[in-house]
Amino acid sequence: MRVLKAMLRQPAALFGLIVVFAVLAMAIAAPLIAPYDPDNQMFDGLTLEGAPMPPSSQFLLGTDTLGRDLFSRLLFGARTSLVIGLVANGIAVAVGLFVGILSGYLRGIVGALLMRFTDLMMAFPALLLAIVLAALLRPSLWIVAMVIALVNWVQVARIVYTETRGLVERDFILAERSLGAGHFRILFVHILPHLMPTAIVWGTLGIATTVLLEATLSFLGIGVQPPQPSWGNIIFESQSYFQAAPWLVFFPGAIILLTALSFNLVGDALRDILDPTQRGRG
Amino acid sequence: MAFLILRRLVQTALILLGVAAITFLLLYALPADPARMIAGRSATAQTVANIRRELGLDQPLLVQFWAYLQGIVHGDLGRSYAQKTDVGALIAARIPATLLLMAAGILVEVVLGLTLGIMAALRRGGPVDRVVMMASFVGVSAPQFVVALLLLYIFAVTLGWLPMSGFGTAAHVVLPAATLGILGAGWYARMVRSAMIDVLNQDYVRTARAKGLSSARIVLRHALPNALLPIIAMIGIDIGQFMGGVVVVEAVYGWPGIGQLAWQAIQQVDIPIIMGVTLVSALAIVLGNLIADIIAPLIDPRIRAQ
Amino acid sequence: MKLYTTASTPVLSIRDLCVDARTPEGRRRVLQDVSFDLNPGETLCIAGESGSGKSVTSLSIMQLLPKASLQIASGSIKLGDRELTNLSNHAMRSVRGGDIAMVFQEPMTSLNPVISIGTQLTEAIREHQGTEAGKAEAIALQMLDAVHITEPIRRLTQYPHELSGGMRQRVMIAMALSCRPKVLLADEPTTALDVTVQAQILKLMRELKREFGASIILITHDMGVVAEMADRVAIMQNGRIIEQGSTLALFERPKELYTRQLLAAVPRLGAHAGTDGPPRVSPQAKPADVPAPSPVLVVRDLNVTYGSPARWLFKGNPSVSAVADVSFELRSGETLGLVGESGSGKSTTGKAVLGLIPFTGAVMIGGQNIAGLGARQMQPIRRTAQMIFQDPYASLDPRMAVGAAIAEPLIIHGLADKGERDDRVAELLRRVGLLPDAASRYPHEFSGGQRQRICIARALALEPKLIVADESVAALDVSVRARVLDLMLELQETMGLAYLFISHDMAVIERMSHNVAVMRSGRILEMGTRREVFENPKDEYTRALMAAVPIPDPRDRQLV
Amino acid sequence: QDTPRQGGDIIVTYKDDIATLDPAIGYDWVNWSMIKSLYSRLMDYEPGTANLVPSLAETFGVSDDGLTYTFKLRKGVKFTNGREVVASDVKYSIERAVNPKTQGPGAGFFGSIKGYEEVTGSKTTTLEGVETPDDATVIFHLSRPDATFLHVLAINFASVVPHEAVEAAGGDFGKKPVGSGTFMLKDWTIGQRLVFERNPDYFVKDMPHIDKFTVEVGQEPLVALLRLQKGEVDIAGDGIPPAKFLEIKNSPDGPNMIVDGQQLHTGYVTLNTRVKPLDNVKVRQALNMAVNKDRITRILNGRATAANQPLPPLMPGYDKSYTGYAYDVEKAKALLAEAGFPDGFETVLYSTNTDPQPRIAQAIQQDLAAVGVKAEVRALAQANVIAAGGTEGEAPMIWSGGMAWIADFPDPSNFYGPILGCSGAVAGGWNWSWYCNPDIDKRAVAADSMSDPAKVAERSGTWGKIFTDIMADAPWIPVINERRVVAKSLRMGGADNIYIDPTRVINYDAIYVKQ
Ligand SMILES: Nc1ncnc2c1ncn2[C@@H]1O[C@H](COP(=O)(O)OP(=O)(O)OP(=O)(O)O)[C@@H](O)[C@H]1O
Ligand SMILES: Nc1ncnc2c1ncn2[C@@H]1O[C@H](COP(=O)(O)OP(=O)(O)OP(=O)(O)O)[C@@H](O)[C@H]1O
Ligand SMILES: [Mg+2]
Ligand SMILES: [Mg+2]
Repeated sequence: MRVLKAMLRQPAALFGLIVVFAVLAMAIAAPLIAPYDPDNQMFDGLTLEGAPMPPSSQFLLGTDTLGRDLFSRLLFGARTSLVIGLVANGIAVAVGLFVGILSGYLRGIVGALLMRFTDLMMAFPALLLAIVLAALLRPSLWIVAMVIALVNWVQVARIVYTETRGLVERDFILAERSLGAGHFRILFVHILPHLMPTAIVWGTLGIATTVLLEATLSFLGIGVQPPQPSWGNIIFESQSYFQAAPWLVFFPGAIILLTALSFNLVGDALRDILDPTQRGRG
Repeated sequence: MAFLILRRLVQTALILLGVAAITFLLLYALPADPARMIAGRSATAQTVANIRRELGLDQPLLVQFWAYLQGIVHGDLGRSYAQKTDVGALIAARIPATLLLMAAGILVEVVLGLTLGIMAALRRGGPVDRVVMMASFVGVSAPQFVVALLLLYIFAVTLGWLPMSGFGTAAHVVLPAATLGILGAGWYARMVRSAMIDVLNQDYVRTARAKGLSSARIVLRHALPNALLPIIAMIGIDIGQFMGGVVVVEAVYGWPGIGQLAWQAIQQVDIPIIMGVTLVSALAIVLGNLIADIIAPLIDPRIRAQ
Repeated sequence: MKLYTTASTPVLSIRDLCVDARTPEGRRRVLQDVSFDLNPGETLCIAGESGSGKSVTSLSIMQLLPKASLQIASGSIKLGDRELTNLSNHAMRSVRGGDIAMVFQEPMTSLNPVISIGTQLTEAIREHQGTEAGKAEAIALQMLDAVHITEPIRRLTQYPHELSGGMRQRVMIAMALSCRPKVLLADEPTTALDVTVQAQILKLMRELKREFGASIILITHDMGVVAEMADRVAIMQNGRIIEQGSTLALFERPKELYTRQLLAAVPRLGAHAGTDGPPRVSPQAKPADVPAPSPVLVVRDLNVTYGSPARWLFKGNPSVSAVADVSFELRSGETLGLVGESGSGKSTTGKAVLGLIPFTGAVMIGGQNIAGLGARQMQPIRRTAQMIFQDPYASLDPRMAVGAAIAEPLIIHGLADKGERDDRVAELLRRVGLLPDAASRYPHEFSGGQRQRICIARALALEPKLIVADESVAALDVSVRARVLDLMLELQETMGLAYLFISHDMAVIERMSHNVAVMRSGRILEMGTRREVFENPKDEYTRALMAAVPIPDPRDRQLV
Repeated sequence: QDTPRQGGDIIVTYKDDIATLDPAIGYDWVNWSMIKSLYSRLMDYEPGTANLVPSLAETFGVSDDGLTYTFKLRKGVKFTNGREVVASDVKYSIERAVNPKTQGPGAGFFGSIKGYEEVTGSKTTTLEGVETPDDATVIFHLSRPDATFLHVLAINFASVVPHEAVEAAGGDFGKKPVGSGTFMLKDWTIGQRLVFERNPDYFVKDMPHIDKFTVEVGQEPLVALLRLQKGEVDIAGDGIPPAKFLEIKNSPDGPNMIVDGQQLHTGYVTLNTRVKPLDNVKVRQALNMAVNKDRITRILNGRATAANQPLPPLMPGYDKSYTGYAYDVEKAKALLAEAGFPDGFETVLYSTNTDPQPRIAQAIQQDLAAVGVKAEVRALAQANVIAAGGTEGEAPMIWSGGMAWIADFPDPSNFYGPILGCSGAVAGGWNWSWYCNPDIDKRAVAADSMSDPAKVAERSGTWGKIFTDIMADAPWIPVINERRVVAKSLRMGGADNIYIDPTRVINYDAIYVKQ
């Protein structure tokens, strides 16, 4: 409650909060809001020559190259993309934090092994994994989410590892040890909060990149399949049309940007409120 | 230390072996038959069988893998199925372009990211900070293909300042590097900003100011190194990723890098090329990380070299 | 006061300075109408209660207040006839370091951890004097010599974490003095120094004053130093200057109650001559059964070597032996005072004894050898043995509120449930002289002395059997210090606590210790009961140490 | 049209790297036309047409039983290494193409030559059926009449190569090609460019017209087009991406830059006859009626025409009178109900993943949904789709776009065997409908045996009937005949059909620069 009140006092955070809720509401209420069936390739959605229609009163945000209403597709696409941007990306950041912090903290064999494992995962061609999975499994949103989580955690782990190595040498960690704090406590109560800014950066920038990555992976066949919309695949399918039909790139791009940015604003504000030592850090 | 490096080299070899094994296994599991891809649609079943036999694809997995490993030990990455030529040569031909783009891309991205990140941190909460933050989100959420084409359109087609495509002169590298830089700088800017804000609050920065040092020196010499650790790690990551090729940017600017080779090979299930590229980029990633690990204690002397 | 200003125009003139702290609960006044002048060639000492605003005053002069939390609300600060409060950042640059130099209170966090000592020293010299690298290095070396650091050439390539607390402090002083500033702001510059070095530093400051006509503002809680150095004294309490005047006048005719208390509380060396143990604080409490049958701490042939990490491939600094063949015993209810030169290995001994750094030799706590124990096996031992670190700021998690930090040990060892915990924290804060509202604030919002008390409270929370207290009252003003020391003694009496008490303040050691060990260069030179060591020092160094203690009487200056 | 002029250097771009220029191996549409120009073969086509003409051969004769072909070689033709082309080179080249060691995909084309099995079975390396009595004569003995044999001798796999160059290249002949064609390879910078220069000694005067063409690879089609508009590039080999098509077409220079021509192509959906419920012919017919092909051509900006039979209109044997299954939703529903699926069913439609294929698949998906058939679209990389198609019982429907059938040579038989015949309905085969009608197979063999040149028309008719009869079983939904679109710079001259040559895509021999 206190947190919420504090949040409402900051205009930026308030803006972020509103957008976040709006996007969530859009995703949930898509069937109610959407003016058209998102998959309907409408006859009047294409010009006679087969070009998509620009935004108009009939099609608020224009149509895509199959004559489908872009606005409706964006609404429904929010469902897919939020799962990717929040769940998959969230898991990636969480796992990355966990592994990175452990390998940066633990000395000896276990730490080294963990880090080498991370190196291995990193060196491993993600695209190939995606293709093999695509061929072996029935493509689905959850598989692509899994693959994204699988691929993205390693980088977070790398960064966190390096930062942790710096943190463990700070004197207050020594002080904690002298108090008898266990590894668990040192890691999660004392080191983790220092990594929050990094987590916020990766967590929020990651929303944008994973949403786009989903499109690439779906293109290779492991993710959502046409005609199911996602913000990423709307952009991806039409990116070469950015001159002929700029709205097909601009609107989904803007909504991805806005969503990531809003989560970032909320994240920054939350951390400022919960941890007033470093106001504005993020 | 020499011992440490030796140990890391051995570990590197093991990681590469692991990568090779997993990749091989995955390719084996891939339900796409390279022989059939080569043979095309008109080939008879017998032609396909012949090709398969000649490629050794009828052998058990382990035999194939063993043969592959033996080749690697002798510096032989095998022959491409589709191009019927030495994979080593194919990759080697593309290494210079890849290295150049990697270096230039990372340079742009780091310089841009550091500058913007520092500016934002120094003017935290102000308009500069907001603009930088916004810009980094735009950079990160922008589709690569569109950004690349847009830059090309503006600077090569409309203004005609730079060549549109190709590889060779210094002018050629500008646009691809700029694209990569713009797309990646957002990450650096955000990370730097975040780390710098923390550092700028530290007492030792206050000390530096009390000494009357110039702002530039305070920021660059006193604050920045303390904020650099995650940045070094990120550069390490980028080295690896760029070495694996950057498909979209290479494609748009006709850059003869590894990315295009890899992408084509994946579509053709050209296993020797996929394996070769994977190993090269894995090597780059591991080396990138190794370098980051070695540099970390140099930047922060408190960290003990492991 | 006007009397002074007529003689010559003051170098520094402060009028009605008010500083506010911004807190979630609103503004809080930290400085209220502070006014004083500093005349050319004058030494002004600011003394006063811990947390009274001494450091904030000096930071205000430097225009270095942390913008986010502290702000000048009103008032003026004039350097000559330049108003500093509205000076541009750029113009301020030439003032800082060149005109006014500052020595900060916390040397660990005030030095950049990733830049070598040499660079940190030379850069200011080069900045303000425009000398080239080689010459600047020569000056730096000269300054390191002047502050009596051992092996100055090696120090140039070392990093702050490789130096002892006192060495860092001396580096800070060297840094400030190197540019021969007009005004030197020294915030507890000799706090972490042993008395012999302290004497030398004070002498250096006087020389600076004499040779260059510099003026000095010296913030200290050590009335001995005040008596030794000050031309004039200002006493602060609760953000105000409650009294100021010439040193002699103030020492002899203190007007304010607080000033009188302050002077009364000053410990004097030799005050406890002729007695064995420290004075009883709570005579009504029943004495713990001393001596205990078995020692709490036994140290045998302790050796610690710091191998400095290799910089690149093969090159690395040779390893340093910081502690060599140290052996001693400590029984419950007893205090072993550890004194000695700065850098002699006191802190290292303290850390090794608690198994915080690798060592060789045997350390038994409560009969158990802790050599090679893992974190889990150490856990029960940690419950009984605690450390108060020399640098309080660095040893507090900057992201943890102070209340939580103090409650930490209770949580770790599962000692109190949530409700109890808050009460315990409040109680501990109260006992070290802090307000309960401190619990919700963060370390950076406190003064140096307040942080030190927070660390003491944290160590006491567990009611351990053994405490290693590393310079743990150094930053406290005498009145608070007396209170804290009394608290520690009381706990010792009632619970049989044993202290390994590291300090350079001979008076404090005398007050606290049963036994005293004198260290130098990693070895124990001399060890015995307090009486033996203080009244009949055998070693030359010990004698020098005793002689160097400043005497809190301005008539009795030794250094002039 | 202006007359061809000699001279000029041009630049051609492609996205993909050139895999190989070895004629025994190269088998994709990009290197196909380059190989054509690097080498010569006994037979070839008149530029821009499907008319066979002797090339390296001066004359040829066919025995009455259609089992012996005799060729007389042209005199004085030289490989670009300076040696004269002799009969044994022809024999060597074809044996090389058949030899399993070469790993060539085209071996099967030579299946009618005597001794073929022995060579592919690695029993010997020489083809018994190829005889070279002297340096100027090659005689082929066939084991069965083969009406397509002259076409076979005109495809790339029959290109004549000098054995010494092959041996000298040590397995890298594909990168160091030597032939006797119109052009020779001057330089190859891997991943960047290939430079072809005219062969000054080519045996036809004034062929080719241009002096040099440089192929720049790794060029994104969109960028290639921008470069073309700026005049940096002369031919954008990958054509015009859909995103740019309307813009270029409607630009003032559009008509002069776009070459839009028919090719031997049919885009179809395979209906897997071994997967329920597509095993029911009524269902397959119903699906044929459900697809709105006109809408699909509109999505393609009019770059295709609706198809109703497997053969494309340009192919001999195309039945103009055949109307196929007209688009009729009601009738389709009725047929489905008749087949026992009044409420439709669920199935899967595979497609490759490059634009515009997934879009076409989605259009088909929507059409099917209108008759109650819920098809899940699975857009995958080409290799995965091919793998799924070749696995029995795996892929119910595949949209062929992106892997579509473009004929190796302009003969209707080329549209049957691997993709509709029983021999293709095997694991790993390309007959993704798994349609196998022994009766039709027999008729196909018979038609292919009509090798008498006099019976050409009759043979085409027979083939045409075969395909329309197949349509009664409806193993495919023929959807569109896509036209090929090439973009060229304004200075390029030549008729449209040499930019979209039915047998070789771009005919580098015939194109020319205007001034
Ligand atoms: N950044 C800050 N935010 C809020 N309050 C602060 C901050 N820094 C200091 N204070 C408060 O201001 C008051 C004065 O602090 P200051 O550091 O000047 O004390 P001091 O006189 O130097 O004490 P000490 O002798 O203990 O160092 C203290 O009550 C302290 O808690
Ligand atoms: N991490 C380290 N690496 C290398 N040398 C170190 C390190 N820490 C301390 N030293 C060195 O060990 C010696 C003893 O240091 P220690 O901190 O124990 O001194 P001290 O007696 O506590 O001095 P002070 O009174 O100044 O705090 C010093 O010479 C110091 O330079
Ligand atoms: Mg202070
Ligand atoms: Mg110490």
